[in-house]
Amino acid sequence: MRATLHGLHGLPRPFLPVLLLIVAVVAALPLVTGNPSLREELFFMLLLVTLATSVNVITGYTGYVSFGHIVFFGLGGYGAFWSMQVLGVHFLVAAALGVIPAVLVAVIVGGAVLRLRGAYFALATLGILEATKAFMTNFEPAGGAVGLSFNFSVYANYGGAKSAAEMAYVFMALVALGAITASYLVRHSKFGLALMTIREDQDAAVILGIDPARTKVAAFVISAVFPALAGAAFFFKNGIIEPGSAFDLTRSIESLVIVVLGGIGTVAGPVIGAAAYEWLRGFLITNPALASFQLTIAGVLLLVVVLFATSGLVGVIRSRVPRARGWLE
Amino acid sequence: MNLGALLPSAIDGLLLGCVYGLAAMGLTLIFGVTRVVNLAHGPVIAMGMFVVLAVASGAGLNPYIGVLLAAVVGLAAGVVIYVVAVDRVINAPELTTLLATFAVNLIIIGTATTLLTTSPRAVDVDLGALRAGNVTVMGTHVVAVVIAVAAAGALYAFLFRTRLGKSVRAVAADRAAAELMGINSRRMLALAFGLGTALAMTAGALLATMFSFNVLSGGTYETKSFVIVVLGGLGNPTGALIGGLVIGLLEGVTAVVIPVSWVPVIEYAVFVLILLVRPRGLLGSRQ
Amino acid sequence: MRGMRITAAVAAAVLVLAACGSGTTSGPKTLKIGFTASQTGAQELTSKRQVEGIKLWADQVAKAGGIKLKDGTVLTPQLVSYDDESKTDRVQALYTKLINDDKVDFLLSPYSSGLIKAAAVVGEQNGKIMVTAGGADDATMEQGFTSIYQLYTPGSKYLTGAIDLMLAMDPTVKTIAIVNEKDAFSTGVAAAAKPYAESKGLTVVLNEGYDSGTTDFAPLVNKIAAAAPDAILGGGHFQDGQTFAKAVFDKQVAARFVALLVAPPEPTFSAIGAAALGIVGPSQWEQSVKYDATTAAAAGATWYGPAVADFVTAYQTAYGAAPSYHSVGGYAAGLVLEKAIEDAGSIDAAAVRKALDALNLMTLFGQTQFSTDTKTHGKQTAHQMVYVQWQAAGDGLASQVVWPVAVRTAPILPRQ
Amino acid sequence: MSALLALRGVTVAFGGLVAVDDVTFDVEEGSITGLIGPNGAGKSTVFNAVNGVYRPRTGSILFDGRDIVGMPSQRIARLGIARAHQVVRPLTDLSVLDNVTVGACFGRDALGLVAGRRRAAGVLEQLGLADRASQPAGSLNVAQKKRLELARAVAAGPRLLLADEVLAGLNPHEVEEMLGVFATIRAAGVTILMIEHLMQAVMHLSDKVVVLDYGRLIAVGTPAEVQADPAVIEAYLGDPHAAERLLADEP
Amino acid sequence: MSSLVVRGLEAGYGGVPVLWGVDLDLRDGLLTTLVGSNGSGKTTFLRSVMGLIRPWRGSVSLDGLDVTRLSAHEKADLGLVLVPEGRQLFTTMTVLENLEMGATVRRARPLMRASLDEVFTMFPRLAERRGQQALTLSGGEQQMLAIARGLMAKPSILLLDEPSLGLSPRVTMEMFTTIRALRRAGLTIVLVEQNVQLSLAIADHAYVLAHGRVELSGPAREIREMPAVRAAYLGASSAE
Repeated sequence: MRATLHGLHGLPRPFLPVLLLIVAVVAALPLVTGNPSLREELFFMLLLVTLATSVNVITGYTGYVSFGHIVFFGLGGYGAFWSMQVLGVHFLVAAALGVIPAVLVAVIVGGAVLRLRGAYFALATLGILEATKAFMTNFEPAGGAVGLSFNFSVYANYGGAKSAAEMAYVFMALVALGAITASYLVRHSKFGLALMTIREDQDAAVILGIDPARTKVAAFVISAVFPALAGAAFFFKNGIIEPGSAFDLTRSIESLVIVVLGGIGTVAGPVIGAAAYEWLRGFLITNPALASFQLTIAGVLLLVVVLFATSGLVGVIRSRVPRARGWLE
Repeated sequence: MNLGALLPSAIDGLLLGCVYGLAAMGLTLIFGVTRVVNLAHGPVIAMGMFVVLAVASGAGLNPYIGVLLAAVVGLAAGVVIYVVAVDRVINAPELTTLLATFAVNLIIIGTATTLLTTSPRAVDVDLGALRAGNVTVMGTHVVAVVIAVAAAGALYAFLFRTRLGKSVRAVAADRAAAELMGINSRRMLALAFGLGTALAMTAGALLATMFSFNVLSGGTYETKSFVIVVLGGLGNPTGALIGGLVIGLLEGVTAVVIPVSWVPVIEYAVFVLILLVRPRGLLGSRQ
Repeated sequence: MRGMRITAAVAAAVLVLAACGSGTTSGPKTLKIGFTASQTGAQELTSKRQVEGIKLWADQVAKAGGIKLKDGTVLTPQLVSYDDESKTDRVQALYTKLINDDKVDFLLSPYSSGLIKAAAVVGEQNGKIMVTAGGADDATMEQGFTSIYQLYTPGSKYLTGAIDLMLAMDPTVKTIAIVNEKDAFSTGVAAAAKPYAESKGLTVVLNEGYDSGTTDFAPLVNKIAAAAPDAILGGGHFQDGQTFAKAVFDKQVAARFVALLVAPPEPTFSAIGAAALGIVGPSQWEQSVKYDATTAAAAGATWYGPAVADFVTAYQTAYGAAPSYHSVGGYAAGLVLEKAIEDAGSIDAAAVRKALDALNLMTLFGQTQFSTDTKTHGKQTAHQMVYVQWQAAGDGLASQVVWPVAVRTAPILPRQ
Repeated sequence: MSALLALRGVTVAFGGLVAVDDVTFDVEEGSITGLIGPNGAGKSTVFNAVNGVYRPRTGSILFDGRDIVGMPSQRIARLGIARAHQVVRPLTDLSVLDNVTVGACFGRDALGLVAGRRRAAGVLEQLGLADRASQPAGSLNVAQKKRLELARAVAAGPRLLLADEVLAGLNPHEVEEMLGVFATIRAAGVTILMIEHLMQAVMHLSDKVVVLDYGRLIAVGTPAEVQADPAVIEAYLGDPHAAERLLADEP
Repeated sequence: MSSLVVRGLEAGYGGVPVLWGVDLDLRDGLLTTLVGSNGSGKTTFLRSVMGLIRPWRGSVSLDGLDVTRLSAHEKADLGLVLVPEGRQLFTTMTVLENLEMGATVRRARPLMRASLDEVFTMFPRLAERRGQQALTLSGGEQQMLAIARGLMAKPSILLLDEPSLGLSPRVTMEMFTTIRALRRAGLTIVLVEQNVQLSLAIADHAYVLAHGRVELSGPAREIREMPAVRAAYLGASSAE
């Protein structure tokens, strides 16, 4: 499959397996060493990888800036949490059920707002996020403002809280790997070609025979599924879900920042971006002199990237290390 | 449901709507001229609040001097933001300018949180109240409306009566053509950013005379401004003012018939709906 | 700045430790206590106060030569803390780090119910004992935890006490409005208040939540005015509470009794001037309340720790400001842990857990006793809320403790 | 020869401005038809009406006997109408090969990615762009971009090719080459409707020439007929008498 | 006295060259026309002379002053004014405001009243519609407004880019008559036009541009008679 996809680009390079292998090996470290705090840190990093990789599909490949993307994370989280608590199903079933509301919103609301372009679309996604958050705050069946929380005994069904946390971690890692794989496959498919054509010139795309409405909705759905699964894992591990943490605008923007930092429209960009972002954050927070100014410094760095390094870290690496070009997509 | 609250709430809503409208005018002016959605809008509003705090509580002066000062500081701050963060990417795709202004947001919020903490602040301004039946109108609100309307009027006078203002409009209409007419378009873009920021800071300053606030308070008004701006048509200052009134009224009146906590749900639903049905806004008919 | 202070504190602790290190043979040991602080984000301010309380406790223990156990071991507390940015996911990652990397012996909590919930899950997963301050959420303590101990009076009692107080003040109150911030904590408090009010024969004429970001209370207050209740109960956090109180005053709502969460005990609440007059608020602790050996004996509890006045002086000296209840909460969390370790005679988790379960303690923070019921294990059962009211004092305003009657500094007055 | 494309009384208007006014003409299957007229005559608007970008106010457009008015552009594309734009619109960030692959994958034949790439490579070979296949399209020069635009349209495997000023901006040598390309495309059985300013080329290539001026059809005929038509000369060079008058006015 | 001297001008878009070294000398007080097929680089030439796009190489000097690197508004200040293709009016502003904006440059400001009277005399229809939004004007009126706006700047050299584009024959004639009147009034004009016949008829001097190079230049009258020009625009000479 890969060989034929690359057949005309010269020698096939095993970019995807290498990338997946690196992520998988890193993700396996805490399981091998049994280090829970590394596990917690990587859980968060894998979450960021998933969110950034997903938003990259709609924003990077298709050119639609989604500010409210975290809405899918929240919907998946709520869907799964509610399923576990009310229906009493197993986490894996619940995670799958959590995807349903996310996909529904992506199809119905996405189908409508994807007609908008540029800043209008970005603002609409923001509106959707805020509307959903306000709605969930008032929606009593899902706990309203209080949200939902597990009784600790729930984790007994998964062999105790510790192994539940491990399971959530493995699940999260698989979701991240899945998101990367999906991103790669989209990038290298006819579908992805349609997305990029839409990004470059939607009017030309139509004349070339592409149905932009359906193509964009499909991309939106793909970019909604993985955050929904990540939300399921995240809130399962958390034990509590409430509107504020499920629909957090800051986290939404955080994933866009990661995409830009890593390199927009590339497969590896969100992964590298997430790693760099986490490293940077950790550095700022543990450095006493910088800790209180961490937000300011983050802002300055973001500004520098936006103004001077538009192609992100992937771009920087590719221009500095020509040999890396074929290996970094 | 008790309709006794209908009239007072409608009046309160309209009064506050004027101030919302003023903040939104700032956002929409910047968009109209520079095509940039300013994500630093909220922090800028908060800066306006703190200018009043500094003048009233810090220097012990009349808080309305703070309102005036906020406008001046806003003009300067907006120009600085434009030159530092926006000018270089003024022709880049949306994501770039959105993130550039968001970076400014982070810088302001980060610095302000560190220096000023997130503790709640209040400026106690007591101008009495007008009362008639069950309607109470606070003096501060009346003054805020007067100032907001005066500021909006001043903006219009500037844009439509002065050469400089017309130059700003010319740049908004066609940047290249304005340049051909000898207008320094970068200077006008910076000026527009300054004016928009001045309006936002003035609105923030007025809000500080009415409500308590903290470093992060701008966020609420920022999202409200987005709603208003879309309602009135992106880039349309009159639309923003009217949109402000509509949102103010909507907030006041819907709260009478439904639980107040549902008001934001309605507000955002209206926002998304308008984007879908009439992306140019209820009043936007320009293109 | 705060980060540096913590570092300084840790450094001081380390120095003290080093100084003691060469002493006795049974060996002074380090007692590692971990928690997170919110140096940024929504909880920044209150978290700072709580951390100051914790720090003061640790400094005092270190100065006093550490916690001395029966077997002669001396434990010197060493604080390990990180910035959680007021975010639940950070809290979880950092508590895992505290437990597994820093190998802390015990945990204290971050500030606020939301963050505590997240931290509690991690503590419980790892079987680490955590004494919480700064969180009054009921639901957290009804999750079947075994190692989490709550110091604050649970939120469900915040307004029920106010209702008792109100009826004691004026039995003719018949109608009330309950309005609260739509967040987890305040909603829970309001939810507990409603059935209690109804059980006392009161009619709830308005019961609504308002959005967390609300600054303009005019629509809500107009609605309250239209419903004309005798009393208003509710609120949320400081800022909304203050703004709400001002709106109620400005709109001349004629309720005889107004009780709000969180905001009234804050000294800066009086910034709204006359609008603060008559407003009642529940507090976990007030400076003017005297808990001492006598009150301890009356309650059948053991008195432990410094006197209120000594604490206040020490705090003033250290931080140049009066302590708030957040500060005392942090301090008391340390104190309770200290006492339990002493009782247990070791830092063995099972022994300390047993000691905590058995505790009936009176400290400068008030009484402490934990539920041992499996469903609500660790929930606070004995700590009493006090109620303050802003009253006229000369030209200005003063906050008076008005309830319980035994400790009050002034009688309750109806609102004008 | 039967008409592959037939316009019948097509009028396109924007608000009050009538850009194409009651235009009727046929494009015979297998032919090359030239569409000429001064700037602003409505030529590109005709193209936009044919491929569904604009909806005519009145009239019908028959493609292979079927009225395509009101059909979305992407469906019209799949029926086999491809277009090469006057203003080249390469997908700048994509490679040349990918640009052409888009044509192959979403055009009439709707090939899979692999087959699409193969077809695209073939077309690039044919149009002399094979050595540029892996370059980003943005890096091409004007002539190459024009060629790319044409390649993308051809890769779709269209029955009708709308070529909008494909020769504009090319040097004589490049024009010469491009004429060869057109011959090849036609030989493959593709019907071509071309807008062109370069008269030698139009006259040389076309079987039939349609002339528009101010949105109206002013002449249809063989190249020779059209070139001799005074109305066409006036439309194109401006009224020579008007020029005379202007000159005569000289004091 | 105004002079514009362009030497070896090279320019293009996104790395793609359009102009390959164009030389041009403008004669004071005369009307110079620049003709050439679509894509020959006429508009790019005007835009790079104005500084709307940065020239890659070559120089532009105005009255002996090197202005190559100046931005468009600075050149406008020096008297070089372009009336752009497609008019580019300030559509949301009134006719009067558009004209006022024309008089932005320092030189023109004090003369605004007089200039207004002049252009209103020249284009009475604009005077009638002074309060209307520019958007609501007809195509011909819009083009008049664009030229009038350019004149408000009191240019020493006026560059006109395709003023007859999209106009009906009658209006086109009016337009050319106007341009000739301007020339007679002593204004130095560069006219870029697709209507070769008419522009050569009113021009003093002509340049024929092809593929970004000057193919021919000379007195307009001579160029007009050259069969090569006819061939370039109408195909074969057999058309005669």
